Amino acid sequence: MSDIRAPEGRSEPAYFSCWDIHAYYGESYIVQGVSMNIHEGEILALLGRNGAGKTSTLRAIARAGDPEVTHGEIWLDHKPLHEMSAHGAAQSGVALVPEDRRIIPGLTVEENLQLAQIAPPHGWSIQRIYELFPRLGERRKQEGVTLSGGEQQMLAIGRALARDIKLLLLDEPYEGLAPVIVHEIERTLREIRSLGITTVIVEQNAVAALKLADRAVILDTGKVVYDDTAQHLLDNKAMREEYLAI
Amino acid sequence: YTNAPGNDTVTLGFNVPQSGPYADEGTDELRAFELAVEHLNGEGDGGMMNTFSSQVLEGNGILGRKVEFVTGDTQTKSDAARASARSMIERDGAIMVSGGSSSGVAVAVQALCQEAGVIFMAGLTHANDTTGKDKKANGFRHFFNSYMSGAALAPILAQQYGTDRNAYYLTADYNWGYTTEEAITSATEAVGWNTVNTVKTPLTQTDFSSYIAPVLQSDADVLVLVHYGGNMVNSLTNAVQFGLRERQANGKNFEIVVPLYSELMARGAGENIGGILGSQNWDWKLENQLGERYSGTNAFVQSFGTKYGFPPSQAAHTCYVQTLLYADAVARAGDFNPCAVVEALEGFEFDGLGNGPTTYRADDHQCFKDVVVVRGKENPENEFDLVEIVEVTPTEQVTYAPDHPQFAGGSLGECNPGA
Amino acid sequence: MTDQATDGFVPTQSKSKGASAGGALGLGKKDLRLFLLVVAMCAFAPFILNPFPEGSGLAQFNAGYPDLMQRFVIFGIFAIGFNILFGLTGYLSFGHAAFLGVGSYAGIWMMKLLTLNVIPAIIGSIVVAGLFAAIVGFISLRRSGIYFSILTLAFAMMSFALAYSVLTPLTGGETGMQLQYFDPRILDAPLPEGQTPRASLFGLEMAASYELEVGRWLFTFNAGYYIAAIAMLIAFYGSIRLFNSPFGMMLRAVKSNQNRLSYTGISPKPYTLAAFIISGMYAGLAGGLLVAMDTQVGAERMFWTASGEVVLMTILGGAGTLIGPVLGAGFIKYFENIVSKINKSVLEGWFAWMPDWMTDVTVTIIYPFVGKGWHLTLGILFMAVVIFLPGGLVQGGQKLATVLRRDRKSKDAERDAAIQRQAGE
Amino acid sequence: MDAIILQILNGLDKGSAYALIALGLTLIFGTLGVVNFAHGALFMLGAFCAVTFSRLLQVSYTFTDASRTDFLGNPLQVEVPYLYDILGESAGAAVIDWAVPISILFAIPVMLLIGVIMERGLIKHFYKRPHADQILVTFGLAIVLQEIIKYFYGANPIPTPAPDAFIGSFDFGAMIGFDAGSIVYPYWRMVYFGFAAIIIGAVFAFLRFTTFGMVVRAGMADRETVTLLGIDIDRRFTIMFGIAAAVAGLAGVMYTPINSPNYHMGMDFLVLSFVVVVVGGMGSLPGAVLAGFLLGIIEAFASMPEVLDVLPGINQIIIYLVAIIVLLTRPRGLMGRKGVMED
Amino acid sequence: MGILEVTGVNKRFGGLQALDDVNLNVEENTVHAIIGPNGAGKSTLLNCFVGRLTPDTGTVMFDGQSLIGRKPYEINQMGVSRVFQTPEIFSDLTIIENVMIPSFAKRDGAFKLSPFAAVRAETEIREHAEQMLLDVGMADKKDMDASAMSRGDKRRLEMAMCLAQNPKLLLLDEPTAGMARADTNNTIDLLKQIAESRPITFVVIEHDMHVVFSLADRISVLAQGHVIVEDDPQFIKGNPKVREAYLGDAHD
Ligand SMILES: Nc1ncnc2c1ncn2[C@@H]1O[C@H](COP(=O)(O)OP(=O)(O)OP(=O)(O)O)[C@@H](O)[C@H]1O
Ligand SMILES: Nc1ncnc2c1ncn2[C@@H]1O[C@H](COP(=O)(O)OP(=O)(O)OP(=O)(O)O)[C@@H](O)[C@H]1O
Ligand SMILES: CC(C)C[C@H](N)C(=O)O
Ligand SMILES: [Mg+2]
Ligand SMILES: [Mg+2]
Repeated sequence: MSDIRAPEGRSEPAYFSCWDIHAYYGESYIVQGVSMNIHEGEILALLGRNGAGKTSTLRAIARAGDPEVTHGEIWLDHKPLHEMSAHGAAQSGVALVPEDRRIIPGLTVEENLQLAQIAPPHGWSIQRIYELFPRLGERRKQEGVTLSGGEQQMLAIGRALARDIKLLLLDEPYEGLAPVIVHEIERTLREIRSLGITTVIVEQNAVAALKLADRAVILDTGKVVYDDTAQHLLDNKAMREEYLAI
Repeated sequence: YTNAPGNDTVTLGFNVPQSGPYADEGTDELRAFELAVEHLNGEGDGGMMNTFSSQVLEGNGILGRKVEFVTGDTQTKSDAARASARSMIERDGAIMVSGGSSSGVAVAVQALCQEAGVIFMAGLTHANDTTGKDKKANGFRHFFNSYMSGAALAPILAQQYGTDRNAYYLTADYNWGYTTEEAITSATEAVGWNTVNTVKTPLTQTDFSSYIAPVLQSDADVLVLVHYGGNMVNSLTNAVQFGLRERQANGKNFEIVVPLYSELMARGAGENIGGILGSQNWDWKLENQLGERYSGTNAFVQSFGTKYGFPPSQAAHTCYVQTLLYADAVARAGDFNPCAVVEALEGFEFDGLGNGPTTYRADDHQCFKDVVVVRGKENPENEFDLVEIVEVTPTEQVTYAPDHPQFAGGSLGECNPGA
Repeated sequence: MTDQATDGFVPTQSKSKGASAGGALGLGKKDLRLFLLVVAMCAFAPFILNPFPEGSGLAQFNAGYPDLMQRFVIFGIFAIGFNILFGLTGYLSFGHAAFLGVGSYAGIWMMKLLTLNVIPAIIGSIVVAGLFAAIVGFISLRRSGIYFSILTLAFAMMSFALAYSVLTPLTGGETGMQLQYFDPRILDAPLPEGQTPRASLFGLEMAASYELEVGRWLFTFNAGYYIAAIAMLIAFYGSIRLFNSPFGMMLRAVKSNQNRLSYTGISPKPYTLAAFIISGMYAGLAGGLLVAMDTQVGAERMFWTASGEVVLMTILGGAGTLIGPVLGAGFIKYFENIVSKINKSVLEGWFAWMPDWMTDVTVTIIYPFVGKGWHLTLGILFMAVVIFLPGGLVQGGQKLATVLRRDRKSKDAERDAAIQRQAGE
Repeated sequence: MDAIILQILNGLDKGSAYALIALGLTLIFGTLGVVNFAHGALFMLGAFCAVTFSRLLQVSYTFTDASRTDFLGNPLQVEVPYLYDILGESAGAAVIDWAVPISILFAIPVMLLIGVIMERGLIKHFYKRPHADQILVTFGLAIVLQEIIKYFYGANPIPTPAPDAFIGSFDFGAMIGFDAGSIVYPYWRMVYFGFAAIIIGAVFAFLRFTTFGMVVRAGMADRETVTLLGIDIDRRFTIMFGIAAAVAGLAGVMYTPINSPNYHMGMDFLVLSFVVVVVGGMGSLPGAVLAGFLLGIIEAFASMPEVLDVLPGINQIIIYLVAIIVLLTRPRGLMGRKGVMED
Repeated sequence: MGILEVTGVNKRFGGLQALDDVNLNVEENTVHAIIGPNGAGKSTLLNCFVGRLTPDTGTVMFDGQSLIGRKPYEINQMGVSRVFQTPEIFSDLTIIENVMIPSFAKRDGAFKLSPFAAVRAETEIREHAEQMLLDVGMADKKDMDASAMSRGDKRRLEMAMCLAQNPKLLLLDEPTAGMARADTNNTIDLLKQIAESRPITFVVIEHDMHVVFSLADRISVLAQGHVIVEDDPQFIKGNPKVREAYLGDAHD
C-alpha cells in the first residue's frame, strides 16, 4: 500500500481518494482504516468475503448516516466529501446503487426515476434510461417494489444514471440478474466508463468484476489487504484463493 | 378519632380542580379557602367572621390550634379526587376535607371521608344525590341543589314568560344532568309548562349545532340547557349563533334558560348570556341590591376583593362559608371529634354568611336558604358584572321533605370518627 | 466451511437474557437478582419512600403512605401487563384502560353481590377483564399498526362513554360506583343500616395499618399495600417467566417479522391474541386491586387519557424491559400525587430562610411548575426522558454506561490510527 | 325533510372542522410518519393567536373616572384602547370587531414559525425513533404548550366573537321553499365551511401540482435513499411541518367564534382527529377529508332526537362505532396506502 | 407421481399475465431448478406454493394435498419451507433465536401456549439450532443480533432456519445471491450433502449457472410466465430457446 498518501502529499492527484477512514455502527468498529485512490474514468473492483466491510465502505464514502465515520478524509474532484452530508455528497456527484436496491415503496417506476432528477445536477433523461432498459419503460406505471428482483436492479442503476454523476458506487449490481441482463449491464458499465465516470464496483462474482475493472482492492475485516491492478489479481492465484476462493 | 390534631396546629385539606376545564373555578375556591384560613388565624380583616351570627370563633385558629392546610388536585375525576383526598388524610393528617367542583367528585370524596372518619364539607356540587341517595353522615353541603333550582326558577319563569310554554331540553348525559332535568321539568310542568323533548348530549361534545338544529323544527318556544362548564358555554354560544334569541315561536319570543349559572361560565359565553335566566347559590351584589338580609356578602366581597382585585364567585363563597362553618362547629362542640362536629352542625341555624338565615338540616345535611334567580346582562360594564339579580326565591319555596322522591334512597348512616 | 474470523469486530451485545445456568425459581441468575431486588423494594417500601422526618419541609416529598404505595404497585401491574403486549409484540393498544375499568366494575359488583372479601372480587376482575379482552382482541387484532391502535381506542372510548352515561345504573356514571350497606352480598351477613362496608381479606381490613414511630419518622405498614405488593410480585414473576419462555420468544418474533413467522409454520394470530388476553387480565387484576384498596370505581379510569397514561408509563420506563414499566408507573404516579400538592404556602415555607425579596423571586420562579402546574413539570420530564434517555429510564441507564465505554474505544481507535499514520510516512 | 337538510348542513360544517384538523394531522402523521400528539395543541395555539391578536388590538391605557365606582367602592378605572386614539373611535372599534378574520394574517407567520421551530428543535430527531417515542415526546410537548397557555390565559373559555356582520344566520328554508326559520344557518359557519374548502383545495393543489408531495412521501418511505439522491429531505420535512402547523393554526383561528377557545380544546379534538385520519386511511389526504365529512354527517344524524328515541345513547358512541365498522370492512381505512404505519 | 404437482396455474397482476398456464411436476427427492429471465414469474410461482399468493386458476398439489387456499403456516406445517429472494429473518432477535423458532414450530405446531416454560431449559432445541449454524458456518455469531448481519450472512441464516425444520420440500429463491464464492461453494456442498443424507426435495431458483448445474437433477425454464422448456441439465445449455431468452450468446 505504498502508493497511498495523504491527499496533500500526492505527486499526481487522484480524482477520487479516501484516506484512512474508520467507521462504526454504534459500537461495532467495522471500517478500520481504509484508503484508496482512483483516477478519473477508472473502474475499481472492491472485493472481499461476506462481512468484510465492502458495503460499509461504500456507505461511508456516500456519507450515509450509518456507519458513522469517525476519522479519515474523502476527496472527490478536489471536494471534501468527508465534510458533507449525504445529500451534499450526492450533489457533488456521488451515486450509490445499494445492495438491496432500495426502490421506494409507494412510488411508481417512473416516479422513482423522477425522484432522482429533483436535485441538481441532472444526468440522462428518463427516456434514455427507458431505451437502455426497455423493461422499465413497459412497467413505468407499476409500483417499483413489485418489480421482479432483476427489474428492480435495473431501476436502481437507472436511477443513478438519471443524475449527473462523477463517482458511481455499485454494490453487487449483478446479484439476482439473469445472465443476459448481466451482459447488458456490463455493456452499460463500459459505456459509463467511456463517459469518464469513475466507478467502484463491489461484486461477489469476482471474475466478472475483474474482467471489467482496471484496479482491484480486497478488503478483509475492514482493512485493505490488496490494492493493485485487476489484471495482476487475475494472475495472482494465491491471492485469489486466499481472499476470494476462486 | 382519625387525625386528631396536636396542640399547636390543625390541618385541613382543600381538594379542588387544578387541572382540566374547572381549573379556574378551583383556583377561585382555593383563594377563598386561603382567605378563610387567614381569617380563622386572626389575620386580615376577619371577613364574614364579623357578620356571622355565631360568634364563637376568636381568630386564634380553631380551638387555639393554628389552621394549616394542604391542597390537592381533583382533576374533576372521582378517582383522582379520592387519591388526592386519601393522601391528605393518610399522609398530611387532614381532619376535614373540603372543595371540589362537581357532584361526581363530591359523592366520591364524601363516601371516602365517611369511610376514613373525617368531615367532608362539600364545595360546588349541585346534583340532588349528594344529599339525596348518596348522603353520608360525615358530609355536609352548603350549596343549593337541582331541586332548589327548579323550585326557585319555575315561578319566575312563569311570571316572566307565561305559563303556556313548550320547553325543549338539552341535558348533559350524566348524573347531574339527570337530576337537574328531573327537577326542572317537574317544577315547570307544575306551573303549566309543557315538556316537548329532552335530549341527552355527551359530556365530550364540543359543537352542539346538530343538537340545536332540531329545536328549530320542534314547536318549542323555550330551550333549557341543562349544561355546565364548557358544555354550557358551547351550547349557549351555538344556540345564539343559530339565532334562537331573536326567534319567534308560537307567537312568542323564543327564550333560553340555563338552570345553573356560574360567573365563570358567564364570562366564557361572553355576550351570549344576555337576557338568559338561571339560578345561583349566591351573588356578590346581593347585599347591595337586596339589603340587610344578605349581610356578610359585602364583608366577604370587601376582603376578597381587596386581596385579589375582583369579586368572588359563588364557588369561592360556598367554600369560604364551609370552612367557617366547620371551624365554628368545632369551636361550639369544643372538640375536633367528627361525631361532635356532626352533632354541632346538624340542625344548626345561622345567619350573616351572605345567604340570609340558613339551616343545616339534620336529616340530610343540606343547607336550606334563599335561592337567587339571575339574568345575563345585555350590556355588562366589566367582565365581573355579567348577571343581574332578578329575584330571590325564599327558603320556604325551595324546601322539600327529606323523603322527597327526588332524594329517595340512601341513608346518612352514623357518623364515623375513624380510628 | 471457511472460518469467519471476527477478530477486531465487536459484535453487538447479546440480547438473550440470563441464559447461563444458576438461579432458582426457574429464573436465570440475572433475573433472579432483579426479582429479589424488587421483592426487597416492595417489602421495605414504607421505609424507602418515607426518607424525610415528619413535619420537616421535605416531608412533602414522602410517598410512603398507603394510598400512594398501593397505587405504585397496582399501576405497576397494569404497566407490566401492558408491556407484555406492547413490549413483546409491538402492538400498541390505545384502549387498555378499558380492561382496567371493566375489571374494577366486575370487582365492585362481586363485592356488592357476593362478599366483602377481596379474593372473589379480584378473581372476578381478572376473569371478566380477560373475557372482554378476548372479544376486543379478537376483533382488533385483525388489523395491525395504527389501525389496531385506533380500534382498541374506539372500544375503550365506547366503554367510557357508555359507563359515564347510559349505563349509569350499572356503573354509577359520573359519581362512580360505591359499596352500600344495603347491597345484597349473599355470602356475608347483611350490614346494619348506615354502616360502611369495608373490603377485607378474611377479616383483615385493607385499610388496617400498623404505624411505627422511629424518632421523628413515622412509617406506615398497611395491609392493603402488602396484599397489592404480593399481587405485583406474582405478576412481575409471571412476566419474567413469560419473557423468557418460548411463548415470549414467539411474541418477539411477531414484533420482528410476522411474515417470516407464518412461513415458519407459526400462526401469529393466536399468539398475539393470547398476549392480548393475558395483558388484559393483568389490567383486570390491577382494576380489581384498585377497588379492593379503595372501594369505588369512576368511569374516568377508562377515558383515553388513562389508556394513554399506561402507554406513557411503559415507554417512559422502557418498553420491552422487565422493570421499566414499573419504574415508569411509579414516576408518573409520584408526580401526580406529590408534585400536585406543593402549593404556594408550602413553597414559601421552604424558602422562608431567604431574604424576603429572594423568597418571592424563588417562589415565583418555581410556582408555575408545582401545584396546579404539575402537568407542566410532567410534560417537560416526558420530553427530557425521551430526548436524553432514548429507550426509557432503564435503557437510558444502560446506554449511559455504554456511551462511557464507547468513548474510551473510539479514543483507542484514534490512537491506533495515529500510529498507523506515522508508520506510513 | 327540512330536518334532514339541516342535519346535512350541520354535518358538512362539523365535517369541515374535522377535515381541516385531520388534513393538518395527516400531513404530519400520514405523510411524515410522525405520531404527533401535539397537533391538537397547534390547533389550540392557532385559536389563541386569534385571542392574543384581539387582545393586542385592545391594548389600552386607563384613566380614572371619579364619577363612577367599582365593586369595592373605589373610583372606576376606565380602559380605552390605544387603537381608538390612533384610528378614531369608530374605525378602531371596527378593526377590533374584525379581529378574528384579521388575525389570520397574524396567525400564518406565527404558526409557520412555531411549526418550523418545533420541527427543527424537536421533531426532526424523532423521525427514525419508534412511534412510541414520538408519542411520548409530542404528548409531553402538548402538555407543555397547553400549560403555558393555561398559565397566561387561565382555564376558562375566552369568548372571541365573529365580526358583527357575521352574527346571525341565513334563512335557507325560505330560499328553497320551506317555512321561514325552519332551516337557518349561522353566517359564520358558512364562512368556516368556505374557508375550509379553500384551505383544503390549496393544500391539495400544492401537493398535487408540485413534486413536493412525492418527494416527501418518498422521504418518509425511505429517507436514506432519498438523501442519497441528493435531496435535502430535512428541509422539505421542515416545510411540510410548517405547513401542517399553519393549517392546524388557521383551523383554530377560524374556529374561535364557533366555540370559545380554552387551553384544553386541543386535547378535546386530538383523539377525534386521530380517528378521522385513520378512518380516512393513513397517508391519504383525500381520505382524511372524506372521513372528516363522513363522520361529521353521521354524527349529526346520530344526534337527531328521532334517532335517539330509537337508539338511546347512540350519540355517545357513534363515531367510534363507525370507525370500527370502517376499519373492519376496509383494512386500511377509506383510502389508506399500503404499508403506511401498519407495523 | 411427483411430490409437487402444478397444473394450469395462472396469475394475473392487473394487465400483466405473470403466470401463464404453468405446469410443473417435481419428483420426490430431487433437486428441481427453475431458471428464467428476470420477471419471468419464478418468484411469483413460489409465492403460489407457500400461500403468499393464490393463483387465479390452476391447482397446486403437495404430497397429494392441495395447497390452494391454505394459510402460509399450514403449508409450512405440512413440510414446505422457503428461503426468500430478499432475506426474511427476525432482525430484532439473535441469530440463535432465529434458528430456534423454526425448531419450535416443528416440534410444537402452529400454536402452543407455554408462558411458563423456559427457553433456557430447551437444550435439545438449542443444540439442534447450534448444529444448524455450524452447518452454515455461522456458529461463532450465534449471539449477535440478526440485524447486524451482512447481506450474505442473512442469506445463510435464512437457510439455516429452513433447514432446522427438516422440511420435505425446500423452496430456495436465489439462495446464493450475494454470497461470497467460497460460501457459494460451501452451500452447494451443504445442499448436496443434505440431499443425500435425508429424504428431501428441493426447488431452486438461481441465476448463478454454476450453482444450477452443480445441483439440479432437472431444470424448468420459465419465460414470460410460461414454462418454455423442461429438461435434464445437460440438454438445457444447448437449447437455443434458453440461450436466446436467458443465457445470452456469450455464455458457455
Ligand atoms: N447496521 C449494522 N450494525 C452493526 N453491524 C453491522 C451493521 N451492518 C453491517 N454490520 C457488520 O459489519 C460488517 C461488515 O458488513 P458489510 O455489510 O459492510 O459487509 P460486506 O462486505 O458488504 O458483506 P456482504 O458481502 O455479505 O454484503 C459485518 O460483520 C456486519 O455484521
Ligand atoms: N404484486 C405485484 N403487482 C404487480 N406486478 C407484479 C407483482 N408481483 C410481481 N409482479 C410482476 O410479475 C412479474 C414476475 O415477477 P417475479 O418476481 O415472479 O419474477 P422473477 O421470475 O422472480 O424474476 P427475478 O429473477 O428478477 O426475481 C414481474 O414483471 C413483476 O413486475
Ligand atoms: C354544579 C356543577 C359543578 C355541575 C357538576 N357537573 C355537578 O355535577 O354538580
Ligand atoms: Mg454487502
Ligand atoms: Mg424473483
